[in-house]
Amino acid sequence: MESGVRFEIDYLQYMDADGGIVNPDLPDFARDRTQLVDLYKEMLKVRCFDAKAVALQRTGKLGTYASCLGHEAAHIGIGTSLQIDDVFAPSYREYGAQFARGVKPREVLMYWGGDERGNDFSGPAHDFAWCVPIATQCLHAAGSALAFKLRGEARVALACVGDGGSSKTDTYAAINSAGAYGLPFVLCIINNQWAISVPRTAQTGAKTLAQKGLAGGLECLQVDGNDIIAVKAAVAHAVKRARHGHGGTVLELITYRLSDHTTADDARRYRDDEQVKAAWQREPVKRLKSYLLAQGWWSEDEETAWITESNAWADAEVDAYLATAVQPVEAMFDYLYAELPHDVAEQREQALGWEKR
Amino acid sequence: MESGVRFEIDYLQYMDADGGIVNPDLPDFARDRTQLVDLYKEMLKVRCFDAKAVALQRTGKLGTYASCLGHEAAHIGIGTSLQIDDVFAPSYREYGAQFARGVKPREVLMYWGGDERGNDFSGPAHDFAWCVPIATQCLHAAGSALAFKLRGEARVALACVGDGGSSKTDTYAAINSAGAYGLPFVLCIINNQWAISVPRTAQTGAKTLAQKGLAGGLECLQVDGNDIIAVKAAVAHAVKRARHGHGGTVLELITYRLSDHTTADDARRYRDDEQVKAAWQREPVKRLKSYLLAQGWWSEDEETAWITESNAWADAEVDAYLATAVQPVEAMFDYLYAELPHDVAEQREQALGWEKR
Amino acid sequence: MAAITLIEALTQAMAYEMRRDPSVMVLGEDVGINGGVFRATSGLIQEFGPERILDTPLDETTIAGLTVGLAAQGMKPIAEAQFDGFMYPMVDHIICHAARLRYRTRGRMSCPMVLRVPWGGGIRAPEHHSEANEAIFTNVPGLRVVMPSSPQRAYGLLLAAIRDPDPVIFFEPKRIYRQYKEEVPDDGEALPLDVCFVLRDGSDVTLVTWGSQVKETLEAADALAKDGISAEVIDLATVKPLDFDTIHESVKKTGRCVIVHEAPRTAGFGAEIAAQLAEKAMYDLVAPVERVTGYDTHIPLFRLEMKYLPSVEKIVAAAKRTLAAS
Amino acid sequence: MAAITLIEALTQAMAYEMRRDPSVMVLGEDVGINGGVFRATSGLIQEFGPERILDTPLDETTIAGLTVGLAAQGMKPIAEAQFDGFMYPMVDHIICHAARLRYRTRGRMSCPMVLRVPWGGGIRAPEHHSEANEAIFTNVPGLRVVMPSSPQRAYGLLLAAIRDPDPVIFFEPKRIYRQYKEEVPDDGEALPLDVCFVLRDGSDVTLVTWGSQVKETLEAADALAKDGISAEVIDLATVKPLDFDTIHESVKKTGRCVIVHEAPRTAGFGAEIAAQLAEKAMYDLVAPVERVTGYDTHIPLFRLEMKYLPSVEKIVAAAKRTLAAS
Ligand SMILES: Cc1ncc(C[n+]2csc(CCOP(=O)(O)OP(=O)(O)O)c2C)c(N)n1
Ligand SMILES: Cc1ncc(C[n+]2csc(CCOP(=O)(O)OP(=O)(O)O)c2C)c(N)n1
Ligand SMILES: [Mg+2]
Ligand SMILES: [Mg+2]
Repeated sequence: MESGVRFEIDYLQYMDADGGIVNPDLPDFARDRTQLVDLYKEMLKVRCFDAKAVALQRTGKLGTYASCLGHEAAHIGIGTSLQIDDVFAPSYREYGAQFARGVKPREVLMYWGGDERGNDFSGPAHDFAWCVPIATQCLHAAGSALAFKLRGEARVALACVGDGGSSKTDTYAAINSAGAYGLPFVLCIINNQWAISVPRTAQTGAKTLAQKGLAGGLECLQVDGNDIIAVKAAVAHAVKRARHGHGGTVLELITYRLSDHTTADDARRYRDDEQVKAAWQREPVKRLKSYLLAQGWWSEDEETAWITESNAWADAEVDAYLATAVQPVEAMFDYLYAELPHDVAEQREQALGWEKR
Repeated sequence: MESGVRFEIDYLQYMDADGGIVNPDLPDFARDRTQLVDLYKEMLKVRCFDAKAVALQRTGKLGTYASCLGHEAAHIGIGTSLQIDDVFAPSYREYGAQFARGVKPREVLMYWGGDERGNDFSGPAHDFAWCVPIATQCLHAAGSALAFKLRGEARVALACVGDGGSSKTDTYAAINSAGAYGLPFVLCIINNQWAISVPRTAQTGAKTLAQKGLAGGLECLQVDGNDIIAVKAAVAHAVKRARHGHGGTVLELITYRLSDHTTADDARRYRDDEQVKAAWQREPVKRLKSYLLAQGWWSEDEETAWITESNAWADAEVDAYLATAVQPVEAMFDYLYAELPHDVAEQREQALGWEKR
Repeated sequence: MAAITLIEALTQAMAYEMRRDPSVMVLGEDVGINGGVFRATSGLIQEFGPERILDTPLDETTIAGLTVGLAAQGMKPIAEAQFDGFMYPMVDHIICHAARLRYRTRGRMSCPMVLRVPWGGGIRAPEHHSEANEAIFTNVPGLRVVMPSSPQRAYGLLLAAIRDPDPVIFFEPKRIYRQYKEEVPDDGEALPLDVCFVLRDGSDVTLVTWGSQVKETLEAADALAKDGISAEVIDLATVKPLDFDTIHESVKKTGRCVIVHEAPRTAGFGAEIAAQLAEKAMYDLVAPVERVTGYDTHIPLFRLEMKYLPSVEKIVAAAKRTLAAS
Repeated sequence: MAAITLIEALTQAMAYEMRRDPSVMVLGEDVGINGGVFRATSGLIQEFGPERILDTPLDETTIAGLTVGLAAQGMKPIAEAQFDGFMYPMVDHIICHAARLRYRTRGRMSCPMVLRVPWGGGIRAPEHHSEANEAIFTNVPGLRVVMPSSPQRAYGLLLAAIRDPDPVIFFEPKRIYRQYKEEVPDDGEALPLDVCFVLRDGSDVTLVTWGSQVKETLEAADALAKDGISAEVIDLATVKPLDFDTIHESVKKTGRCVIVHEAPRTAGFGAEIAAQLAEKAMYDLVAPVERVTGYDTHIPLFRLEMKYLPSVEKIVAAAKRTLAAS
């Protein structure tokens, strides 16, 4: 037997669960107080928003909502590593990444509140909307990357998908086509250990999710997804490679879903409290805080002030959401086609007729 | 960066293009004259059949036909490595494997001759029919393997798919589910370098097709698919692993499609004669013949006699095919459901009525 | 015997048949310990174990393809799609294989499977969780398409679907999963897969519907009765094959027909019923056929969805139009 | 100007539009150097290069998903499915995304794409190469479904489809790809995407059809004429949106309608036409509507396929039944 081709999947981490530095070869941004504090503030802010959204749902003022608790490092690491003219293709949970791109919290709430206008982002007009059919966004990102490549634009398309979504055939299709065409494509597999009730271990026999990328010849890397320094370093590197025409990357960001899957889910049916408790020890906000405190770059006073500010900001967004009037009935027709065909136009009139009764 | 998980894809070959042994550690069957000669005879026989089928199509007596020229080692190596109660899920080209399982050449001809009865195999009743929608058979094999595992049967399901088919999402789905459930599943990716006009290099950025298996945590191996000793050794090993509950394997069998894609194709539109000529130097029948001749296990006289015999056998099958009367019109209804619903039953009567005019 | 909901009746049918037939099994996303997102398989893994109640990797192509393989090799899989909007990746294996295995092999192989699909709108769910997409399958030969609308019918039809030797797409109107309870004897009695249910006799107009709209349609019949109009209400239940005879008998009596469905109007399955009326009942009809349906647009997110769906008012108005027309 | 076949007219339309609009591109299996298995893209890679004529990996999910991504980012992709029977894996991206991007984002994004699909039977092809599956898309809001039946209409409709700002499923009746030639000026003139074509005027019966059956239907009209029956022939061409007005005008005149299509009868698109007749034209009809269609079974392999398809005889017989009925 001839020995053939070898592969190695590395694991990137700078900061351990307690905020200790395990890899002193820090990237530049991590040596910069302002940048790191800004990242921390964004993480806290998203967490404030998330809590408000869950509370809104509990009081019947929002539909089903997918919490992002525990994913803050992954999401914000991604969102802050893209340029504005890059394309971001989220699944349905990456608010932190989207806020960094200009999407408004009220838009998140409108979407989960049953109003399509939530998808008419204030952020980049070319970013994809939330994508409920799991993993299909991966191919939209690959198609976007193909458009950029064909037009010779130095833009990158980045998609997020879950550990569950890594089993979905669309994920493979995106990986394979990105490799076949050498596309400026980055896939972040956000491995939060659960796909509703199905644990990561039941999704696949693959040792890592990063190695899914080998099936398409992409670069692959596992990353501590609760370590924002590692996330940002990895994403920035992958985005740079992609932008310079060196091809696609699959990053597995390892984190944990600290919340229920959505507000419609009850995770106690299927997972151990012990596991969740242990995960809280590794969560991303606490660890960066420890690091910042240790560096003397942050204080409890600043924390309190910032939380107050963030809550006020989230409250204002909630108010804006709650104040949004429902769309008129014709809205269900007016965005279907650029020009409404005669048969649907007739039905639009009928629908208006029922309104007038 | 911590270094993480490593993978290695090996390449298996015993016999080089001239029939020289490059790996003296031969498996037992390859040291046995009878067994090796039998394999050679099967390869020649299939080649005789294939030529007849192409000729039939050229004279208008067959529909589109997919030739297996050049794939004999791969197909026969697979077919002779399964047990009869294993399940074989072919694509549409693996006649050699099927003959070994009892499928009759006349059945191949009936299928390509526009008669569904070709799929009512004389071979194992549980084998899947030819599968035109690329790669879907991979999941049927995985589902079969799941049935075996659930029922505790020591049976294996083996699917073939092409280099083109390795890009198809179903292939990934089969690999991933086989790994997730630890199924007795073997996938043979028959890499004949072409998917109609699209070369292997355009299908994927992956260095090997074997490594597709890494995405699901399966064993992976590249094999010289023109070396029947290597094919049989690899398939037998994978089947044994599967049968003993040690999980699934992806084998990439590297060969070359010496013919047009099908009789409806004209490969001169898209590929170099030079490449084809070079491939003829590596083809499987010639190399095994050289080896057998060198061993003194085979002679030109035996060759001539065997070709005569094989042609007679193929002719008899062709005759049986040509003598098959067309199915009656009701055949298009009678196998649709176990019991025909009233509405379709009515249409069956109408169809019979049109026949009687 | 306690009264149970529609979804409990489904669980009861699956449990009954799994006890009776060891080849019956369940697979899908979250069907195991979680009991399915709607809890249809709740308790089954405890009774039948993880070999017969299988969580799958998150891929609908996988579920459909494995199901075909399982069914071809002697199992009777009940696959679950988590929501209507997620079944599209299954379409390929269903149309190319499930519906064709028997036909393709001249009866050598077959595909006895059920695909359960929580179906339709009206539960304030997110995008892609509210689709009425039965029309995708009604033009496909080799399939059966079933949609129950009461606990009893759910039990009897699901038993029949599991026992049927051919593939059945079993749509479950999720809006009425827990709408009301009914006594459902666990007697293993299946219902026929090709007979409609006449839920209410009437003489002036025939209302034909299926799935969650059965409730609105029965309420419309009540409202019409108050105005002295006698409406016959038919629950299609077995969409494919269509039991047109039952509808025709009714229309012979009433001369009028209103078809109510949740899917978009154009080329919804209502069209087939109206077409058969135009072919076979033209001389029975005293008024044009009416369809009350979803509009030809996507069902909106939930703030607007009730304006999209058929309603009692719309059904009543259509019925009255048929009376005014003649 | 030389006369060209339907498929050459398609090539001409693509080339015209690619010259005019740099965002137009082609992707699919074997569309490059091979020019597609039917040669629809023959010569395009030579003129436009491999950046605009892209061979894809062998996966229809990939083609559909990339197409949505391309279209969302300002390209105008023309995707090719190699055969009708291979488009099912595309259904998910088409229904969940192509048909919804504009709706979902309130117009922020859109999906200007064309999916070209060689369609239908009658060419003695292998299994899965002969399917008439347009009904899958006709109940899906947000799509347009088009099917040309002559070189001129193929040119004008494909141009319109490419220019249309929304997704168009463009079915190409492969049986008539090379049936006859016709002069097709390369003038860039598109045809409307919502108007039927009256191919022949008549007063006794309206024959409505689309795709390859246009030939049989015109021949049936000839045969009927010999018996003194004047048949009007309508080529639907734009299946969705349905131009019912043109059909209705004709039926007002003839009082009779025969709908001819290749797909299985039940819930084929013919049902929608018959349904609208039952709703809007009941007082115009003097005879029951007739449908001449494929049977509700899979189109058989080629030794039997012609017995499956509609035929001149079947159309003539149906037309005569409508005359006998009144
Ligand atoms: C195609 C499809 N199938 C099923 C679902 C239902 N569903 C929504 S989220 C989810 C689990 C997703 O898990 P994962 O990919 O790990 O992402 P996470 O929710 O953990 O972020 C499932 C099954 C869906 N949205 N789409
Ligand atoms: C789903 C699907 N798409 C397209 C085709 C048309 N088609 C038939 S064979 C083929 C190429 C297959 O190439 P490969 O997988 O390498 O197998 P090979 O023919 O070389 O054995 C294509 C595109 C098909 N049969 N099924
Ligand atoms: Mg997850
Ligand atoms: Mg090949």
